[in-house]
Amino acid sequence: MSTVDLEVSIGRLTLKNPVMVASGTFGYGSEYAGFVDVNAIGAVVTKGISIYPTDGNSAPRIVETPSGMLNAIGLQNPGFEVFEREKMPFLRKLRSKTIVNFFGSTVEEYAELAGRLDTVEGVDALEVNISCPNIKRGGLAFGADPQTAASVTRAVLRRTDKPVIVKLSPNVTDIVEIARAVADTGVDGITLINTLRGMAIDYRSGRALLGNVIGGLSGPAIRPVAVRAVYEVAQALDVSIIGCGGIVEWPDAVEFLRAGACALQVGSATFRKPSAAMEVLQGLEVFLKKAGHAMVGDLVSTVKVHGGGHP
Amino acid sequence: MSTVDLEVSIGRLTLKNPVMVASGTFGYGSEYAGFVDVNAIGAVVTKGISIYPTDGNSAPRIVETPSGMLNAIGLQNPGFEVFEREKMPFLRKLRSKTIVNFFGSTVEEYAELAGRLDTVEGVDALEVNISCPNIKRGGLAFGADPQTAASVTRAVLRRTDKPVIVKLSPNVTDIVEIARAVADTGVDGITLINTLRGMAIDYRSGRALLGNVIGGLSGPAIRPVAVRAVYEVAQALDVSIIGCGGIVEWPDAVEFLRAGACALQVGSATFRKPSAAMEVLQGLEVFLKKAGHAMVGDLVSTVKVHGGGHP
Amino acid sequence: MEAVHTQAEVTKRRTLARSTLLIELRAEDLFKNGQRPAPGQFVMLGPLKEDSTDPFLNRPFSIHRLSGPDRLELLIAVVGRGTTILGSLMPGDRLGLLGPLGNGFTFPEPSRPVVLVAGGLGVAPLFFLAEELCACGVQPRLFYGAGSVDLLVPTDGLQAQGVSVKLATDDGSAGFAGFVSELLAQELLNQETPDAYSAACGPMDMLRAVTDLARNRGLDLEVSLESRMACGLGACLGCTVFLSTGAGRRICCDGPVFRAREVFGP
Amino acid sequence: MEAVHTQAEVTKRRTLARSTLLIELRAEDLFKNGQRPAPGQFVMLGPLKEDSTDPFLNRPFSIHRLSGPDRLELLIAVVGRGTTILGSLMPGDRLGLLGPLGNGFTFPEPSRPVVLVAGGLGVAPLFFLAEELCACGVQPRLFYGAGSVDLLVPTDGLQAQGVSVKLATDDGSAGFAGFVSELLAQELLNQETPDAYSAACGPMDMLRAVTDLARNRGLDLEVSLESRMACGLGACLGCTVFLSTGAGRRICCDGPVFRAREVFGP
Ligand SMILES: Cc1cc2nc3c(=O)[nH]c(=O)nc-3n(C[C@H](O)[C@H](O)[C@H](O)COP(=O)(O)OP(=O)(O)OC[C@H]3O[C@@H](n4cnc5c(N)ncnc54)[C@H](O)[C@@H]3O)c2cc1C
Ligand SMILES: Cc1cc2nc3c(=O)[nH]c(=O)nc-3n(C[C@H](O)[C@H](O)[C@H](O)COP(=O)(O)OP(=O)(O)OC[C@H]3O[C@@H](n4cnc5c(N)ncnc54)[C@H](O)[C@@H]3O)c2cc1C
Ligand SMILES: Cc1cc2nc3c(=O)[nH]c(=O)nc-3n(C[C@H](O)[C@H](O)[C@H](O)COP(=O)(O)O)c2cc1C
Ligand SMILES: Cc1cc2nc3c(=O)[nH]c(=O)nc-3n(C[C@H](O)[C@H](O)[C@H](O)COP(=O)(O)O)c2cc1C
Ligand code: FES
Ligand code: FES
Repeated sequence: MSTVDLEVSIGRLTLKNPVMVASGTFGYGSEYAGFVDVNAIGAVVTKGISIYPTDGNSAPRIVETPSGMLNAIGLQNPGFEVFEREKMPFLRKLRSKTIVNFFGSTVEEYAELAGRLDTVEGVDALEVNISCPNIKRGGLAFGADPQTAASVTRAVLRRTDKPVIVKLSPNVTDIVEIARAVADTGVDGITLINTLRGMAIDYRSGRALLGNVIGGLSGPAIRPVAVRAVYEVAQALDVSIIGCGGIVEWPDAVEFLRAGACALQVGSATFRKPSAAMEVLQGLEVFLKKAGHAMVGDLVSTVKVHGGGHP
Repeated sequence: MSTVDLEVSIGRLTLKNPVMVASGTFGYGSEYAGFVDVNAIGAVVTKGISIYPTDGNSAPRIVETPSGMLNAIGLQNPGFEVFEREKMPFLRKLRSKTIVNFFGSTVEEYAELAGRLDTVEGVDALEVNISCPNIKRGGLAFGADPQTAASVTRAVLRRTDKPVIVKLSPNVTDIVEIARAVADTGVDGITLINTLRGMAIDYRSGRALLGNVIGGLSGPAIRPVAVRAVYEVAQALDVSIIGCGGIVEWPDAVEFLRAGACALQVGSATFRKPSAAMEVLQGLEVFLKKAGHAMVGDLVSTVKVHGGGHP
Repeated sequence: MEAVHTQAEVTKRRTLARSTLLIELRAEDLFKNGQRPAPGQFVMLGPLKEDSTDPFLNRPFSIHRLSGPDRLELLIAVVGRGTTILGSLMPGDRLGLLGPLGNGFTFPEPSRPVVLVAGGLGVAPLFFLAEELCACGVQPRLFYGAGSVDLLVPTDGLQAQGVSVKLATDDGSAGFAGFVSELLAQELLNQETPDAYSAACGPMDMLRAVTDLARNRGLDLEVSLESRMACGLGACLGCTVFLSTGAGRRICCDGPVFRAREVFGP
Repeated sequence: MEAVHTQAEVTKRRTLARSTLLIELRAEDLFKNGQRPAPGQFVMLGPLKEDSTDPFLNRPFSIHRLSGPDRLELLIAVVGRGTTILGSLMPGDRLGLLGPLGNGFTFPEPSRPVVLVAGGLGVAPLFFLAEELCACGVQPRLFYGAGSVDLLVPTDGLQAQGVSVKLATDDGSAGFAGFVSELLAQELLNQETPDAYSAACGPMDMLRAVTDLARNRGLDLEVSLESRMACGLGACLGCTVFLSTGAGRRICCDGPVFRAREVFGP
C-alpha cells in the first residue's frame, strides 16, 4: 500500500486531514477529550457562539427520529468573552485546527463578532452560521436569501483576515443560487449542510416533542439531501465545499468526496460513538491507500453519472 | 368503547375514512388487490398520469437510504387514454374513492388533462402534482413559486367540477407562502408533502445510484419534515390538509392529524408491508375508540405546545 | 399461481459455499389449493427488522428449490446489510414473505435438449428449473461458473437426478479455467443443438456473452434479470429496464425472465 | 472518576418486576486503577443496533448496583423501542457503554440520618447509594413507591444490609395506599429529623411534592433529574433544564443530581 497525503486546503485554510467534527456536536472539544484522540482529526468546529451569552430554548431540546434526531438547542452559548477565556485555552493546545462557528442577529453583530474573533490567537478559521433553524431572529433568515447571505459574508470578510467558511441551510428552494452569491464574495469555503427543519409530536399526549416545537433534523436520515446539495453546488461552482450531514461511517465520507466535497464534518454520529470522526478518518485513509490514491483530492468530484439505462 | 365516525371531508370530497395510499406507491390499485383489502381504505391515489405516455428515467430508479428510499421513476405512465381504458375499470369497481394524480409540462397541459379527467366516470377527485423532483421540465418548477403554483391550480379548477387537491413540494424556502397562493384559489385540499430532493453514490465505484442522479427521498426519514410542513400550513391557513411522508404505523398517522392534517396518505411503507395502509386505518380506529373520540376531527390540530421549560 | 403475503418460518439454515447460505422456509400459503411456484419465480423477504425502519426495503430472492409440500429453499449470498441480517436468521425465526412473484421460465417441451447456464448466484433459480425438468424426464446440461471453487454450491444432488454438470472457475480452482460463457462456447463448438432450449442467469456481462453465443448457434435462450426492487409486484415502476427495442419492462412482473434477444437485440 | 467509552458484556439478565429487568454488565475499564463509579452516576448504552441507524441515539441508565470487582447492574424498565432492544440482550452479548457520567449524590457524613425516596424506576440509583451507605455503617431509610405491587423491585437484599424499607403503591396492593410522597409526609410528621440528608429520584411531580415536604421539615434534599440526552457528557446541550433561578443546567454533567431547592425554588 502506498502512502497517502491527507492534507486538504479550503481556500486559505489548510488542514492536516479532511475530517472535522461538526458545530454543536462536539462542544468546545474538551468534553470529548477523555474518550478520543481529538488531535487526530483535521479540525474541531466549535458550538456556535454569539457576542453575548444565549440561554437557548426551553426543554425538551432533542428527540430521536427514524435514523436521525431533531434538536432545538437554540444556540445556547456562553458568549464571546467566556468562550475566549474558558474554551480557547484547551483548543489552542490541540494539534487539530480550531474553527469557530458563530452567529448574530443582525449583519452588524456578525461583523462585530468576526472582528473580535479575528484577534483571538489559536482561531484558525471562522464558520459563519447563517442557517440555524432554531432561532427566531437572524439565523435561517440570513441563509434563505442570496443577497442577504452575500452581505453577511462580505461584512464578515471585511472584519477578519482569517479564512472564512459559510455554512448553508438546505431549507431553500435553490441552494446553488445561495451558494453562488456567497462564493462570489471570495469566501474560503462553504459547509453543506445544516439541519432540515422538522418537528415531532407525541401521538399519545399530543405534546410537541421539542420545547421550541420546530427544530433541526440531522443524522443519516438527511444524508441523501446533503449529498445532493454538495453535488449540485460542486457541479455549478468552483468553491471549496465541506460536506456535512449524516456521515456515520467512512463509506459515507467517500460518498461526500465523490459528490464534490473536499473536506468533511461528522456531526450527530458522535453521539452514538464518541470516536465516530476518528474512525471515519482511519477508514478513509485505508480506503485511499487500498485504492492507490495519492491524495484526498483524487476522490473529489469523481461521481460517475449513468448513460442510458439500456442493457 | 364508543363508535367512531371515520368519515372525513376534504373540501367537496368526502371519504369514508381518512386513510389513502399515496401516488406512485400503489400503482393503479389492481397491483395490490390480491394481497390486501383495497376496499377498506378511504381512497386510492393513482400513480401520476400525463396526457401522453411517458417512459420515465433510465435505471436504476430506486435505492435504499437510512430509514427511507430514493426514487427517480420519472413519472413513467401509460398516458391518459390507456389509463382510462385499462386502469379505470378496476378502480371504478372499488368501494374506495379514486383520486387521480396527474402532471403536465405546461400550464396548458395541466388544464387540458384536468378537462379530460373531468369527464371520466369514477374519478372522484384530482390530485395535481406540481412537486415531482424527477422530471426536467415542469414538475417541481411549478411548485417552487407561489404565482406559478396558483396559476396551474386556477387553470385546473376552471376545467373541472371535480374536487381538486394540489400536492406540494417540501423543497422550498417557505411552504406556507406556496400553500397560501394555492389555497386562495379555492382548491379543495392540499397534500403535504411530496419527496425531498436527494441523491446517493456507490462509494466503491463512484456511480450515482440513480440513473437520473437526483431523485426523491421518501419514507420515515422524512417524517419530521412532513409533520413540520403540515403544522406550519395548518397554523397559517384554513385549508384541508392531507398529510403524507413517512407514515409507517398508526401512531405516525395520529401525529399528522394532531399536527393539522385531516386525512392521510401512506406511501413507501406499502413496499415493506402491502397491508401498511389498512393496518394504519385499523390502529387509528382503535386508538380513536379507546380515547373516546367520536370522530377523526377530534384529533386534528390538537398538538400542544410547551410553555416555559422550567420545572 | 396467485401470489400471497404471508409469514414464513425458517426451518433450516446451512452454509453451502463461501458467504452463501441455504435457507429453508415453511410457507404453507404458497402451496394452498394445490398450487405451487414455478421455476424462475422469486419472493420478496421483509421487513428485515420488525422494530426498525433501517434497512427499509424488502429484498428479492429467486426460489432455489421446493423442498417439501409446504417448503421452499432460497440460496442467499451475503453481500450487504440486508443479506447479513437474513444470514443471521435461525430456525424458528419468522419473517414476511411476498410471493411467488414474476413470470418464471417458459417450461420447454420434454422433447427438447436443455442447456442451463449459471454465473455465481444465478444458479439459484436454475436448480429449481433443473429439478422440475428431471421430474419430467428431461436431463438438462448445466454449465455453472463462479469466481473460485469455494464459491461453488454443491451440485451432486442435481447430478444424482440426471443433470450433467460442467463447472468453470475464473481462477481455475475447479473445472474449466475461465468464464462459464467461454466454457459454453467451447462445448457448443463440438455439439450442434439447434432446437435446444436454454436458460441463463447471472451477471449482465455473462448474459450478454451467452446471448451472443446463442445468436450464433441458433439457441433459443431465456435470461433472468435482476434490478433493485421496492414493491416486487408492478406498482412502483422502480425495477424498469429498457429492452433493446427501447421499450420499458418491469423486471418484477414482466420478468424476471425475458427472451434474450428482446433484452440484448436480435 | 474519569469516564470511559468501552464495550461491555452482558453477564446476567433477570426480570425483577413487571417490564423491569436487571441487567448485569462486565466492564473492567470502569474499574481500572482502583476507580469506581459513585452512586447517582449513570451510563449511556449504545449503539443499540450495530448494523442499523434506527434507533439512532444511545440511552442513559443509572448505575443500580456494583455487583463485582468489574461489574455493574442496571435496572431497566421496558418502556419503548430502545429499552425493548436492551431487554432482549442475552448473556454474552456485547454493547457500547459510556460512563460513569454525571456528578452523583453528595455522600453524607456517616453521622447524619438518611432518608431515601424513590418513585418507580427512580429506585435504580438509590439502591447503589443505600448499599454504599450501609457499607459505611449508615442505615438509611428508604421510602419506595410504585403503581402496584407487581411493579416493585424486591428490596430484601437491602433490608438484609440494614436498610429500613417502607413501601407505597397507588392502588394499595402493597404497603401504604397512595403516593410515596404522602407516605413520607405521614412518617415525617411523627419524627423530627432536622439534620437528615435526603435523596429522591422519580417522576417530576413526586420530586416536587417531596421538595415541598423537605422545605417544611427542613430536610437537606437532593434530587436526581432526567431528560432526553444525546451525548451524555456536556457537549450537545440537549439535556439542559432551567432551574428556578432561570439558570440553564445540563442534566448529564451539571447533574443529574441537584439540590432540590435550586431546581424547584427555595
Ligand atoms: C429477481 C431477483 C432475484 C434474486 N435472486 C437472488 C438469489 O436467489 N440469491 C441471492 O443471493 N440474491 C438474489 N438476488 C439479489 C439480491 O436481491 C440482492 O443481493 C440483495 O437484495 C442485496 O441486499 P443487501 O442488503 O445485502 O445488499 P445491499 O447492501 O443493498 O447492496 C449490496 C450489493 O447488492 C446489490 N443489490 C442490492 N439490492 C439489489 C437488488 N434488489 N437486486 C440486485 N442487486 C441488488 C447492490 O447493488 C450492491 O452491489 C435477486 C435479485 C432479484 C431482483
Ligand atoms: C440520567 C438518567 C438516568 C436514567 N436511569 C434509568 C434507569 O436506571 N432505569 C430506567 O429504566 N430508565 C432510566 N432512565 C430513563 C431511560 O433512559 C429511558 O426510559 C429510555 O431512554 C427510554 O428509551 P426507549 O427507547 O425505550 O423509549 P422511547 O421509545 O424513546 O420513549 C418511551 C418513553 O421514554 C421517555 N424517554 C425517552 N428517552 C428518555 C430519556 N433519555 N430520559 C428520560 N425519559 C426518556 C419518553 O419520553 C417516552 O415517554 C434514565 C434517564 C436519565 C436521563
Ligand atoms: C445538537 C446539535 C447542535 C448543533 N449546533 C449547531 C451550531 O451551533 N451551529 C451550526 O452551524 N450547526 C449546528 N448543528 C448542525 C450540525 O453542525 C450539522 O450541520 C448537522 O447536524 C448535520 O450533520 P449530521 O447529520 O452529521 O449531524 C447542530 C447539530 C446538532 C445535532
Ligand atoms: C416510487 C415512488 C413513486 C412516486 N410517484 C409519485 C407520483 O407519480 N406522483 C406524486 O405526486 N407523488 C409520487 N410519489 C411521492 C409519494 O406519493 C409521497 O408523496 C412520498 O413518497 C412521501 O410519502 P412516503 O414517505 O409515505 O412514501 C412517489 C413516491 C415513490 C416512493
Ligand atoms: S419492483 Fe415495483 S414495479 Fe417492479
Ligand atoms: S446530553 Fe448532551 S449536553 Fe447533556
